[in-house]
Amino acid sequence: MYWLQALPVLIPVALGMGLLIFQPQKRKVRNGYIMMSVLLTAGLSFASIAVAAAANVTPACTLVRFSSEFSISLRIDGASMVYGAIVSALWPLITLYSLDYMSHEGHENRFFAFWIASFGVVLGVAFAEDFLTLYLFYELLTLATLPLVMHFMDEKARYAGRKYLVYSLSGAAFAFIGIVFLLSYGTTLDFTYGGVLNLAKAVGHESVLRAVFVLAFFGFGVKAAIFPFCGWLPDASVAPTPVSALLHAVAVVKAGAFAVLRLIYFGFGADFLRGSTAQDVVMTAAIVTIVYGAARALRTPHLKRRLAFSTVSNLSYILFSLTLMLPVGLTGALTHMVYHAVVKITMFCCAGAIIQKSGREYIYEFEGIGRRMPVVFGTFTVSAFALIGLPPLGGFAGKWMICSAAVISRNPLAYVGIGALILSTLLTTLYMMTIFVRAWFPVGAVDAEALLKIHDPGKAMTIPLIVLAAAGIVLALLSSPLISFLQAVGSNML
Amino acid sequence: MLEAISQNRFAVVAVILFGIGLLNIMLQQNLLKKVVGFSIMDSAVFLLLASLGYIEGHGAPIVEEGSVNASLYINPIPSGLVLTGIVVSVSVTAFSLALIQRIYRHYGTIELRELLERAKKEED
Amino acid sequence: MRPFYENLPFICIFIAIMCGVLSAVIQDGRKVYRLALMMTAVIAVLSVVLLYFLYIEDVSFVYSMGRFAAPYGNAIKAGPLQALLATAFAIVMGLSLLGGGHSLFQDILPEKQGLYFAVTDLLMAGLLALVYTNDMFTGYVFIEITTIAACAMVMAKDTGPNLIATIRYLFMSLLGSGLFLIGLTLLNSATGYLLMEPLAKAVAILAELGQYQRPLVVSIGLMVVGLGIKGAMFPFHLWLPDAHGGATTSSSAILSGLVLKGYIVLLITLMTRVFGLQLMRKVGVSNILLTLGLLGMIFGSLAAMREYHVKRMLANSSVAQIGYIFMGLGLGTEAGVAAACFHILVHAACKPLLFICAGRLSTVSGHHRSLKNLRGSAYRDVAAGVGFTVGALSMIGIPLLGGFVSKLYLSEAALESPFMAVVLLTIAASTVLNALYYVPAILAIWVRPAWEEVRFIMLDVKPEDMRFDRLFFIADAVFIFLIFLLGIIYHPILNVIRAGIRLM
Amino acid sequence: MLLIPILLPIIGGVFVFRQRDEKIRNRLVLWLTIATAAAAAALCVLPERSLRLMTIEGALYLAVQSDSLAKFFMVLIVVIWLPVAVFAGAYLRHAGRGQQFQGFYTMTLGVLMGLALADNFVTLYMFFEMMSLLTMPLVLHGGTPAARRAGLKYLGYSVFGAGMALAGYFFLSHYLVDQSFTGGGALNLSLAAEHRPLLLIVFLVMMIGFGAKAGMMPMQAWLPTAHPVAPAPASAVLSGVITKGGVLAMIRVTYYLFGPDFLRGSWAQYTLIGLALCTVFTGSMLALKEKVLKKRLAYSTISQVSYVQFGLLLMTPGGMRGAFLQMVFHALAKDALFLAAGAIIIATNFTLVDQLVGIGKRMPRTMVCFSAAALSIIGIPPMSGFISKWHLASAALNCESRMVGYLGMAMLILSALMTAGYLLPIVVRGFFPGRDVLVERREVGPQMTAPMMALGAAVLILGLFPNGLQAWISAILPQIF
Repeated sequence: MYWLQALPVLIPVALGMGLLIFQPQKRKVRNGYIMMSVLLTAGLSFASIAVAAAANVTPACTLVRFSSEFSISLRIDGASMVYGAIVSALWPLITLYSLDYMSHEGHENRFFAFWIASFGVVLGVAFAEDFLTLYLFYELLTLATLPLVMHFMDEKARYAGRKYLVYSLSGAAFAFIGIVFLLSYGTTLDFTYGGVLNLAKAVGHESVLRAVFVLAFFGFGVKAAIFPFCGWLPDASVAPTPVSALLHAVAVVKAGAFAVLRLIYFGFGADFLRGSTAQDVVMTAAIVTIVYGAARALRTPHLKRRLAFSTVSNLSYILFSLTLMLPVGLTGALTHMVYHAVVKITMFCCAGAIIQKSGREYIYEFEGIGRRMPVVFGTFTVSAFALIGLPPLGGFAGKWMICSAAVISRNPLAYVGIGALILSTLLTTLYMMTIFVRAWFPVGAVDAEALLKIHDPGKAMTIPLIVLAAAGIVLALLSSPLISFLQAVGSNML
Repeated sequence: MLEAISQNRFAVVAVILFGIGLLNIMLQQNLLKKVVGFSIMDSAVFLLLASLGYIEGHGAPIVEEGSVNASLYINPIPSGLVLTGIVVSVSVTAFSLALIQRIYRHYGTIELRELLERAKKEED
Repeated sequence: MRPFYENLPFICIFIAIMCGVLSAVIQDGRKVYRLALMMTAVIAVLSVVLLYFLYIEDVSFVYSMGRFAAPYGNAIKAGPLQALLATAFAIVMGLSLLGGGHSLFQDILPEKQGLYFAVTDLLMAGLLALVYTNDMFTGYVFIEITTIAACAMVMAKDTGPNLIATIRYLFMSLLGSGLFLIGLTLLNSATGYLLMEPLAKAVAILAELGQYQRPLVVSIGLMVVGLGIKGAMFPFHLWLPDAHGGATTSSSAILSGLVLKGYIVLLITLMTRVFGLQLMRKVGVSNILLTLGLLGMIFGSLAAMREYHVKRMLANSSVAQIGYIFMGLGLGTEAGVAAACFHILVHAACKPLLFICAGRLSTVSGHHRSLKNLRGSAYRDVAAGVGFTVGALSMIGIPLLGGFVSKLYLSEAALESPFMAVVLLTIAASTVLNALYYVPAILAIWVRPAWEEVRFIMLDVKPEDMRFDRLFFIADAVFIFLIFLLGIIYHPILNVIRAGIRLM
Repeated sequence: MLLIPILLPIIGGVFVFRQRDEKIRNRLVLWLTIATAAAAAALCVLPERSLRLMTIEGALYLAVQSDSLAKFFMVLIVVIWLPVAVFAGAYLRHAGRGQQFQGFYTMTLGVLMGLALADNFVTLYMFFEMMSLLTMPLVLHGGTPAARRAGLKYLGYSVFGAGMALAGYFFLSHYLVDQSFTGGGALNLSLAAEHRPLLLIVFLVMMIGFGAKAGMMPMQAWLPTAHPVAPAPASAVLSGVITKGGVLAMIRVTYYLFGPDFLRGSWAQYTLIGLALCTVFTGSMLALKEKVLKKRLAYSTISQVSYVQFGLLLMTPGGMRGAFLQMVFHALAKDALFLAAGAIIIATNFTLVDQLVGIGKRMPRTMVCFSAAALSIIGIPPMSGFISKWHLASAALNCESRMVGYLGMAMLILSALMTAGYLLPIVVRGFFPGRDVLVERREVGPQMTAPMMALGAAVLILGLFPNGLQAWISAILPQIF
């Protein structure tokens, strides 16, 4: 049954290419094809996850074998399950949303072709068994998502796309160095909980290896928008909203975080890094990013850019938790990964609906439109509270896990990190509040007839919104079993 | 001092010639003169080679029928090399001369600097 | 009785020369074209056979020409590596001719076409000889032959700039071969040999006794520099962009795909067979190579970033890629040399592909060559667009493509070197730089511009240019296949290379 | 059963939002408040009970329980809430945007109930944040840019304060035997003893964080900004109840998590006492110099609530008793004052103190209540304020550290004098304008005066017969220590 793992990776790529080749012109046909393929992929990925979960030890499924040491092969372990499940759960919903959304944007065949293909690639990142595979899909992800970012093909889009590409590829180039070192100082390239370093061989080279780790961390961190390499993310928000929602809030950026996770816990090994200067460096970077992102978000009037900056900040929650180099840190990171994914994607979808229905992109234009779009702003408000971390909503659980992990680590720098988290909570509250205070409690005279034109979008958009918001709440209510599962993953007890 | 020079006089001369040739290639703007420089350089090398192979008082390595006494002859390999080298350099020279001729037809000058300017003009 | 396959290398060279002579006689372009293609095919097949036997029996042999036995006379030596390279060269040569054929017959005057193919055949012979030779002087002679042939290929499309590019190319390479000759002479005077084995022995003895140190070092230096000039090593690469950028498509493909490699292969032979890597390291030539290679990797890419003219961009990127190779050699270890050899193959597969695709794209865009006029041209010939993309991605080093593997092994080889940090960082940096100019190029060809611009360009596209070019398509497909082959099934190839270096 | 007082107003609030007709709405709000009050009362008479809502993770869960403190607060809250609700109904006829205000007002009540009933820190934190978020619309109700700025400032201070407390709890939770509140502290003392310095810092951070809500320095700045712009009922509940919410949180932290025995005599305690006294003084000081009536009242709130903190930080039963009394009496009196100020604004649009010359002749009823409350705040017998101040003073005197005792005493007297200084002139000049300014009576309607008078009466009556309250408090105290 383990060949099953290969299907969700390969099939969507093929299906996407198919869409490029057939170029269906009828909307019904196209939408049917798209939904069918996305659902099929999601189903397959869930099936393979279930198979992997059922078996106590899952052998790898090798796609290409170069040599005894190198191969492109897939295996589903705990972390893969979490990430893969997030992606596979969200993708169909956003596809439904974007079917309606993109009908106004044109070039749908090209868009959805790459959209479906990148689904497969992301699953490839999730299911990768060794660093080579990870690297391959990581690069492919960059290339597959580029056309989505540059969808409008105007000057801004091209600039953003180029920036995105250059940042990601450069990052990968530095991560590559790390992989080479793992190759020569490690026992194997396959992910092994606790690290693959061959300590006998590494003796005497610790400092070099740690330096290389920092290099690779920042290399992968580029996709996770770590300061100072977070410049591409806000610019990439010129992309159509579904892209910003799914790729730049979940798939791509989380892929960066996921790669960092692999690098720390399954590559160099947490024990090898804990307490070293390397740890301090990367942790400092994460802390700085947390505050920086939130502060920039507060100062950014453009809605999607503001959300992007908030993503920057929240991603660094995850990175910060990862850099604690503790199993609990891993758990915290995964928890926040899950909740932030759901919450942020909801907010982006709301943003898309607002922009499309009201044509207003800047916060100061939102005076009083909350009353006109109750569904959108209702869901937006709920997710905003979740993001702020209001118990029992999701954000709080993530923050809780991260901070208690930080306390357990007994690392003074981590205490600073807690402070940063609290500070960013304040900033988050402010930059979220300013949005819907304007929307709900308008100040001064708002021109009513302009408002009258604005209204909630159609079902195809509102249903995903409501489902997503509801999913966020449900996940929060089910947090106890979820988190115990994540703890099992974090300590590799699966 | 003089001893040394007179002993390997060939080498000295060769070096001098090589220098002349090299300077020509480097400094001359006229393509023809560059080519001349090349042939000077080559001949310097050949001179050196030939002198290396030459042994005082031995004859040319042409074997008559009968006894072959290697001690009578000079070392044949360098001479062979020189011959081949001469052929090569002649052909190269011929080729470059032809090329220069074409260029002259095309531009009416063989001053490298001008040519480069012209070429740049044509490019854009 | 020696096994038959020992004759194959000689036969190959012989065939090439014969074809050259024949085509000089036949004169008719089309026929000669087919002849050349067949020649490359035959040579490829023979070399594959040779490779098979040599690799299976894991031997290399010396085959002395003429009646003189070693140590006199001149000989060729063939091992797995040589056979492999010969195969690759033949295949690439054939494909480049195939891919560039269309524009070839447009660019070159009909009466010159026969000569052009005669020259290519001779070039083939020269390359094979450079690969197989076991004797310094033969090496020198064929260097000259290759040089002349290469110049002829550049000037074949005789526009003014081309002629000038040719003359500069010619002068630079003459300088190079002159230096090589001096070095050769010095070496010969110091040792008295020309065949490589006895030469190697003599050199080893000298190095051991410490006699004639200075002449030895000087001659090594001269040879390396001489070959470096011809192989477009960093500071001596200025002639390359014009020569390769200006020539007709298949010329550029062959020049940057093969000719440069010919000289570098000879250099590798010298390093491994004659001087020995240890000596190279001892006299510090390796470090010089390393430094120049690294500089080349950076500056080549920087130059390429400034280029708007697509073929010149590709030419400049060859400088960078050659830098990778010299860097690998400069590491002065078996692993480094192996990686360098592999990168020779990779670059020999990617760069011609890029050139023929670029040529095709500019053909379907009315022979415009600046990137901004090529906007959206990929849609006019999708095969070319795909080919260009694949080649470029391989150059950037995306996994599953050849470029990634060579980069991987170069970096791994770099780990033993004392300059590990510098080398790795440079590799990363140059990857970024590659991305910086290849990616915009890819975007440019795939992004549809406004219709007005397109129409403006389409004005001077002749209908027969737009027709589907079967030959090009075949070449394109095969090249892409090769790149994936190098990217995926690289392990046996590396084994061959390692065996070859062992049996050098 | 425990959830009724929480959910009833919150769900009811939604209907209030949708209810357009004003009369029905006011009645709805009133009935909801009364129902909640009834539920709260029922909880008070019933024995303690607790209920676990959901588990977030391991030891981290949401739960509510009705211990004595919770009961006390619920009563306090509803007692204040009812009259203000009545007043608000009338007031909003002038202020406008009734639906919004009433809705949030009702929901806030539910959240406050939850705050009182919270069983562990996380639940407390949850309701605390919700309180901040729900009361913000009350503050920015005016709909002017200034109001919005004030609202965001208020929110920022509260959230940051809560955040500091939360950060503290991240550490604290590792040293607790039992996450839920337990009188006398839930610390695992053996473990805590090792990390005493860390824990003391944590204590300081948490108290300062919650202190923001209670208007303690250094984070008191939101009060004077928020009160003037907010409508009178809003400011009334803000300074009457919401600040007490902060105090409640501080009590929970001090007595139910750390426990007085662990803290008593520590530098953290003295630092906080210093802060509290400092706030008492500065508050009165600023109030003295303030010209805008509502701002002056806000400053007075700052100083008065810090009395409470002083009391509870003494960590003696006497201090707690004083704190409780002060809480109740200040709530009553200050609400009366704010309602009066609101009434004045409605009637005359006077906001500055100097405009109030002869106001007593115009609005006798209002001013009577005002003066009664003012006297109580100053602490003049027989008004109730006197009793609480008396208890505080005596507690201060038999605090084991003499220095703190005398300092506290001095502060109390000083600020009492200053309080007199900033409240009496209003009363005096209100009733006895020097030269005879012609004034026509313009009293506000009974719907507004009645609540005021009720509160004023309560101030007086509780001053005369404090025994019942005293008895209740003394019933609570042993469960705290």
